Amino acid sequence: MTPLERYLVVAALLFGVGLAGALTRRNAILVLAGIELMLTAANLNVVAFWRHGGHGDATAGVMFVLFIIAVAAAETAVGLALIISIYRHRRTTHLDEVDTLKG
Amino acid sequence: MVDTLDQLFIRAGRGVVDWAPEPARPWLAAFLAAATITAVFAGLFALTTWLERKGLARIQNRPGPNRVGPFGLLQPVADGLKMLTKEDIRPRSADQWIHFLAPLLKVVPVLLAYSVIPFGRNLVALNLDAGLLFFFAVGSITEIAVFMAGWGSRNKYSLLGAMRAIAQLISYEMPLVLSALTVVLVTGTLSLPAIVDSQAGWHGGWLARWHVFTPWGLAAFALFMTAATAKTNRAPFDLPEGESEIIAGHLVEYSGFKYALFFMGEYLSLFAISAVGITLFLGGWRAPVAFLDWVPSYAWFAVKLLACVAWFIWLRGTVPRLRADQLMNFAWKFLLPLALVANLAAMLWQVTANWQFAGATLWRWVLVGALILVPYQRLGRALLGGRTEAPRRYRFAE
Amino acid sequence: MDAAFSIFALLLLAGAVAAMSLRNLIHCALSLVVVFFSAAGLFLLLGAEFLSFAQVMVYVGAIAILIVFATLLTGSAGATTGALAFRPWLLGVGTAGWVTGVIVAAVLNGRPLPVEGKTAALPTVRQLGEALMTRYVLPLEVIGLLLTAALIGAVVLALREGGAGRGKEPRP
Amino acid sequence: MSWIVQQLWLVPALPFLAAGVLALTPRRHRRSAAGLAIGALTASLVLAGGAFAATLGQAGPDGFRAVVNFTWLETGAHAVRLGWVLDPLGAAMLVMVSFVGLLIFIYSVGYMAHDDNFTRFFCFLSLFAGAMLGVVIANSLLLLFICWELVGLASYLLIGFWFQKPEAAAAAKKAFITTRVGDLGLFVGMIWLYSAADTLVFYENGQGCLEQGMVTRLVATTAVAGMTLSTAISLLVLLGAMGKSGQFPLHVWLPDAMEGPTPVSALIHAATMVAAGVFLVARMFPLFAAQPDGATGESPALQAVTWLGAFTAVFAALIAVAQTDIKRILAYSTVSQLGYMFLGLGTGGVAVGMFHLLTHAFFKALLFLGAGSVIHGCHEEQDIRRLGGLRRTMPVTFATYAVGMMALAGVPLLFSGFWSKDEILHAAQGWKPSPWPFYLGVLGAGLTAFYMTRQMIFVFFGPNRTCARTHAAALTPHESPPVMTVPLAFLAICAVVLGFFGTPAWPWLQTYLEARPADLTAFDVSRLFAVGVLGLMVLSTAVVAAGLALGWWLYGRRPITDPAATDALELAQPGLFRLLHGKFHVDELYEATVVRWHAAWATLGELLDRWLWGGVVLLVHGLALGLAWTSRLLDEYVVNGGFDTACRRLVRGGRHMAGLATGKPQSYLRGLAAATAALALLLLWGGCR
Repeated sequence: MTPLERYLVVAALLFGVGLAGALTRRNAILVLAGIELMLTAANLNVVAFWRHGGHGDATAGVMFVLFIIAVAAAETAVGLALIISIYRHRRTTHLDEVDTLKG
Repeated sequence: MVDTLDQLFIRAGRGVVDWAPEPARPWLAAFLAAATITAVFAGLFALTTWLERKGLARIQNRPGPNRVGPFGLLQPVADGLKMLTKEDIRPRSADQWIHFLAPLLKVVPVLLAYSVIPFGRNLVALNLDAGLLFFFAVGSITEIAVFMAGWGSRNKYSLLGAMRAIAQLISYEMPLVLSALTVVLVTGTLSLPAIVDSQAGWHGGWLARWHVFTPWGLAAFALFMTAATAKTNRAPFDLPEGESEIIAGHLVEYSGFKYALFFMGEYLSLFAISAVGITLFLGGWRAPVAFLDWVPSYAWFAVKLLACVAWFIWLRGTVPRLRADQLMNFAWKFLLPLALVANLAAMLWQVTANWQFAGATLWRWVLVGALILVPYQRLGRALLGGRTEAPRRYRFAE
Repeated sequence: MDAAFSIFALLLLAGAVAAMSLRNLIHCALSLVVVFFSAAGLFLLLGAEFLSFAQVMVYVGAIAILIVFATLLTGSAGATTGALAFRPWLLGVGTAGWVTGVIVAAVLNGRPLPVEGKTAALPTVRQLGEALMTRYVLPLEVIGLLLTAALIGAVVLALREGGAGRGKEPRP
Repeated sequence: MSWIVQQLWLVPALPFLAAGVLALTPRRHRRSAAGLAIGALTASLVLAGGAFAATLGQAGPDGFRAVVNFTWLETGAHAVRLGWVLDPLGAAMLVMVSFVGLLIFIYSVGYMAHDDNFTRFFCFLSLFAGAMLGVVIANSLLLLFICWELVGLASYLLIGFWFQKPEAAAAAKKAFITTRVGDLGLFVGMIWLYSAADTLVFYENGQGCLEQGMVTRLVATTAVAGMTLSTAISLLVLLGAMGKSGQFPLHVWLPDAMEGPTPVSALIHAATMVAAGVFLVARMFPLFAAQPDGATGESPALQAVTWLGAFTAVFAALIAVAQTDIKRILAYSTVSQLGYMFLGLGTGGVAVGMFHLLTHAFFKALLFLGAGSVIHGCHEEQDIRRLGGLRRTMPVTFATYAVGMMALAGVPLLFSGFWSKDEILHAAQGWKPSPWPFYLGVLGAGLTAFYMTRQMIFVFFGPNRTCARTHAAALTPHESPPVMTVPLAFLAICAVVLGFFGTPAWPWLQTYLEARPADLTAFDVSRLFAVGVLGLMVLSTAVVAAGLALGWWLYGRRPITDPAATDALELAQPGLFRLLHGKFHVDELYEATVVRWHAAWATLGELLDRWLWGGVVLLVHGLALGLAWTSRLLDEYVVNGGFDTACRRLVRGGRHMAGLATGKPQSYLRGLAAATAALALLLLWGGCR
């Protein structure tokens, strides 16, 4: 396996774990954590490709990940604020109980 | 001669490393560096505990520890022994893992932080390109440690203390980083040795070109030091451990060696943050005046470090503790805006750098000074919220 | 070099699995910290030094704390939350497995990239700064705006609306 | 243009006005109604007299003629003009109609005394008088036609006055319909004339349709079947005249019209209305007499008139011989005399025809009114076999009736009938195309004398047979009151006096009507003894004497006493008598042909209507209904059904799809992940390998 593929496989596994967590855990916060994991996996992929995937624009990979990190931070902040306000209204953070948008 | 003395440790280190076989050489070098740093600063920790107790005592007009060893010098050893032999209580309902890991996470990051600080001319463990960023990144781990401590001990008061401590740490991280940013703005680099080099040269041939001797530098240094004291939960900002508040805050359930570790972590972070302060503003290991340049770089660094420690101890002895909301308001409504102003001042200083006409530096000083002082006065007034201080009535202790 | 990679990879996956499967939420949050650290480590291995410090600072310093605070605020700290009922759990894990399988398959027998090999020079912080200030100045401004908006949004959302939530005992 | 001509329109207008007012007055104002009607007619009579006097004075080149025209209807380029004319022909008729009408109005005051619809009767009478006067003065064929129709209407109303009696109603309908047939001919003629001459006004300083310029133009063009246009139009007009004057084919309504009250019969079916046809032919005479300039001999139209008149005269006279109803005998006698008038017009021209018309009007009115007083006296008894012996009981009626009878029969010298009939026979004798009209005329004269004597004997001589009626107690006939006998006397006097105006010795009337050369106007007895004239007078006297003798011989010698006794003539000629008594079965003929044919057409129409149109309607109805049904069914099951089921299925599908939206974010995420993975799979190992 080339070094690139090693990183990609690790990132894929991390992504899978993150997705599994997001899909199975009942608590909203953990779903958010799962999403964070997936984002980190993506970052890992980007950097791996930046590092091993041919010389491309020297700073592109880093820039990309920087912005992903910034967006992830903003997303988490807003997500958690939402979860807290949902908790305040519904007194619960269990996702399967917050399903008023049911069809 | 001066140079050999200056580079003494480096040459010794390199000698030891050369002795080792090739593949292990980087490992040995790393180990060597780590070992010396830990040893030196652990020693300094012990010294500081003594120094602090003596200092406070003298401030409070009492002798301080003088029983153990001459002038109480062995007091730290005594304390250490006490800590080691004390029973290490762990609350039953505590969360073992988190409770146990908390002190570790408190100390390790700080030690990591030391790797980037240049103690002397090319006497730096790790010359990282983004050294300053590394320092702050590692610094932010302490919040996790505080939380783990507070939460791990499954104690309502420890949790409250932890929450307050984390709030304080986060609030003061912003001004700390922003004031450090002013220096980065001017020097244009994040690596600490480069920042020290940027402070080379002498004003008028004799005075060092330290950043602190520039208006924005002075302001930024003051901000940095205030934020630093808050970051390390010391002196006026030692709300979490303040005895009058929730006794030891998140350290309530800790005793014995874990408590000692916490204590050591605290002092180490004190040294680390003042070291960075020195590198950023006080010219790191550079001599203040030209003619004293012959003194070895690490010596100058040590002197400055001790000066800072003394300052903190002095501060602890004199300034009253802040209330929680005052703490917060001070951070968000005073320090943060001022830090931004300091950035602005630094930019203005840079922009006006090429003024050639006579008295340019004076005008620049006046201009930048005004730019800093006016917001300082306004924000201060706003912070007071219109309450004027009552005339101070001294009542001497009877 | 492989040792460091394997350590970090192991730490990463273990942390992730722990984060997603532990019963106690705080433990999950803390295992998240481990994941972020090991990711930072991997970034270091990949030579993106500035990134790893940024990762540590942002994720460990901010996001982990946020998550922990959120768990505390929503009263689910002490609670032990189980996974979903069996069927959805199986479905979830199944889908995740399916997705991972596809990606790994793609990676393993995908065509090798035309140019293999490390990028020559690692960008210094100065180069990153210049790139940020020249080529990526627009994204930088937008990110600034985004973060401000997120900040204000989060604050408004999380503000206590006139004590509506008070009174009732929060369920675990 | 004297004042009288300007105000001539008042003559018909006054009776019309009276009719209008009478129509509105309630029934109980009987006296004032009669007064109003009679007053209006006397006013008209005075005006007519004035007009007559005006025409006497100024004899124009072709006699006096004064015209007043006005535009009645303006339609774009065309303008319909109406107007009235005063000329000797019109003036004479005006005086005759209003004088006779007045006498009959006075007579009917007495006759209708018991009737409770008194005012209504006088209203109709005034209406009739107005219409008749309108016909006389009309200067436009259109105005004439309008008044002609009003006259027809009035006759219908008057015949059917006692509408309670079914026969009267039927008779009125019969009269109206038969005259309408004639009027149709007149109408078509009028339209044809209008389309050809582009104007219907008779005299309009040169452009009138009867003036020389227009007539020559009409003669020039040949219409259908070789006839000239003028002849064709004249024949059509003649058809109208035949209808109104009861000539041969269209005479059937006149005898049945006797159902109406006797003054009506007198006024309408003796004097005026029936004369209207003759007047029409006289008025349109220039058209009738028009000849293409090359042709010689009589114009075809006049030949037709002559032959028609001659035949009708004999035909009606024969029927009259075998009638038993007193008024029917007089009716057929009128038909016969009208035949004579047409004969006179055809052979001798306007003057001869008009002279007989005028004289006939008086003595026929006299006879009818006499019959009326007989019926009145004998309490509505009309069958002559139940009358008889009234000579003594009704002396005045007997005397006046005798004068009338002798005038009609043509007793020489003293009575007008002789002179006017003599003029006709003289003209017929000189008629070039054929001598037969003369022979028929002579035969008719003899027959007339015979049936009048028969009637006189039956009614006035012999035993009185009225008391033989079973149910009534011996109703003694009584003389009529003076209000009825005075007009009779007046009429008797006129019947005698009028003859003297037209004798060959002093032909004043002819010169007045036709503006003959001046020398003829002087009184000269010697003309009486001219060879042709004297011979003719002797011949006609002989014929009349023969008729009288035959009548007396058959009926006078043994007057019958039993009403049921068979008629003497019947004894002699049973077959001929039955034929004549049956009126030549013309009614039955019509019944058999026209009526049945009409009935057949009606039933055909009815069948057509019921089956064909009914069928079509039914078909359409069925179609519509079927369409409605199918659309309802379609709507009910296909559209609704299909639509509803589709909607239901859609809703169910919707609900299923809604199942997808479980509200749980994780299920969404699951779906998303699975889908992207599948897509990736497809992209990587699918197409773009």
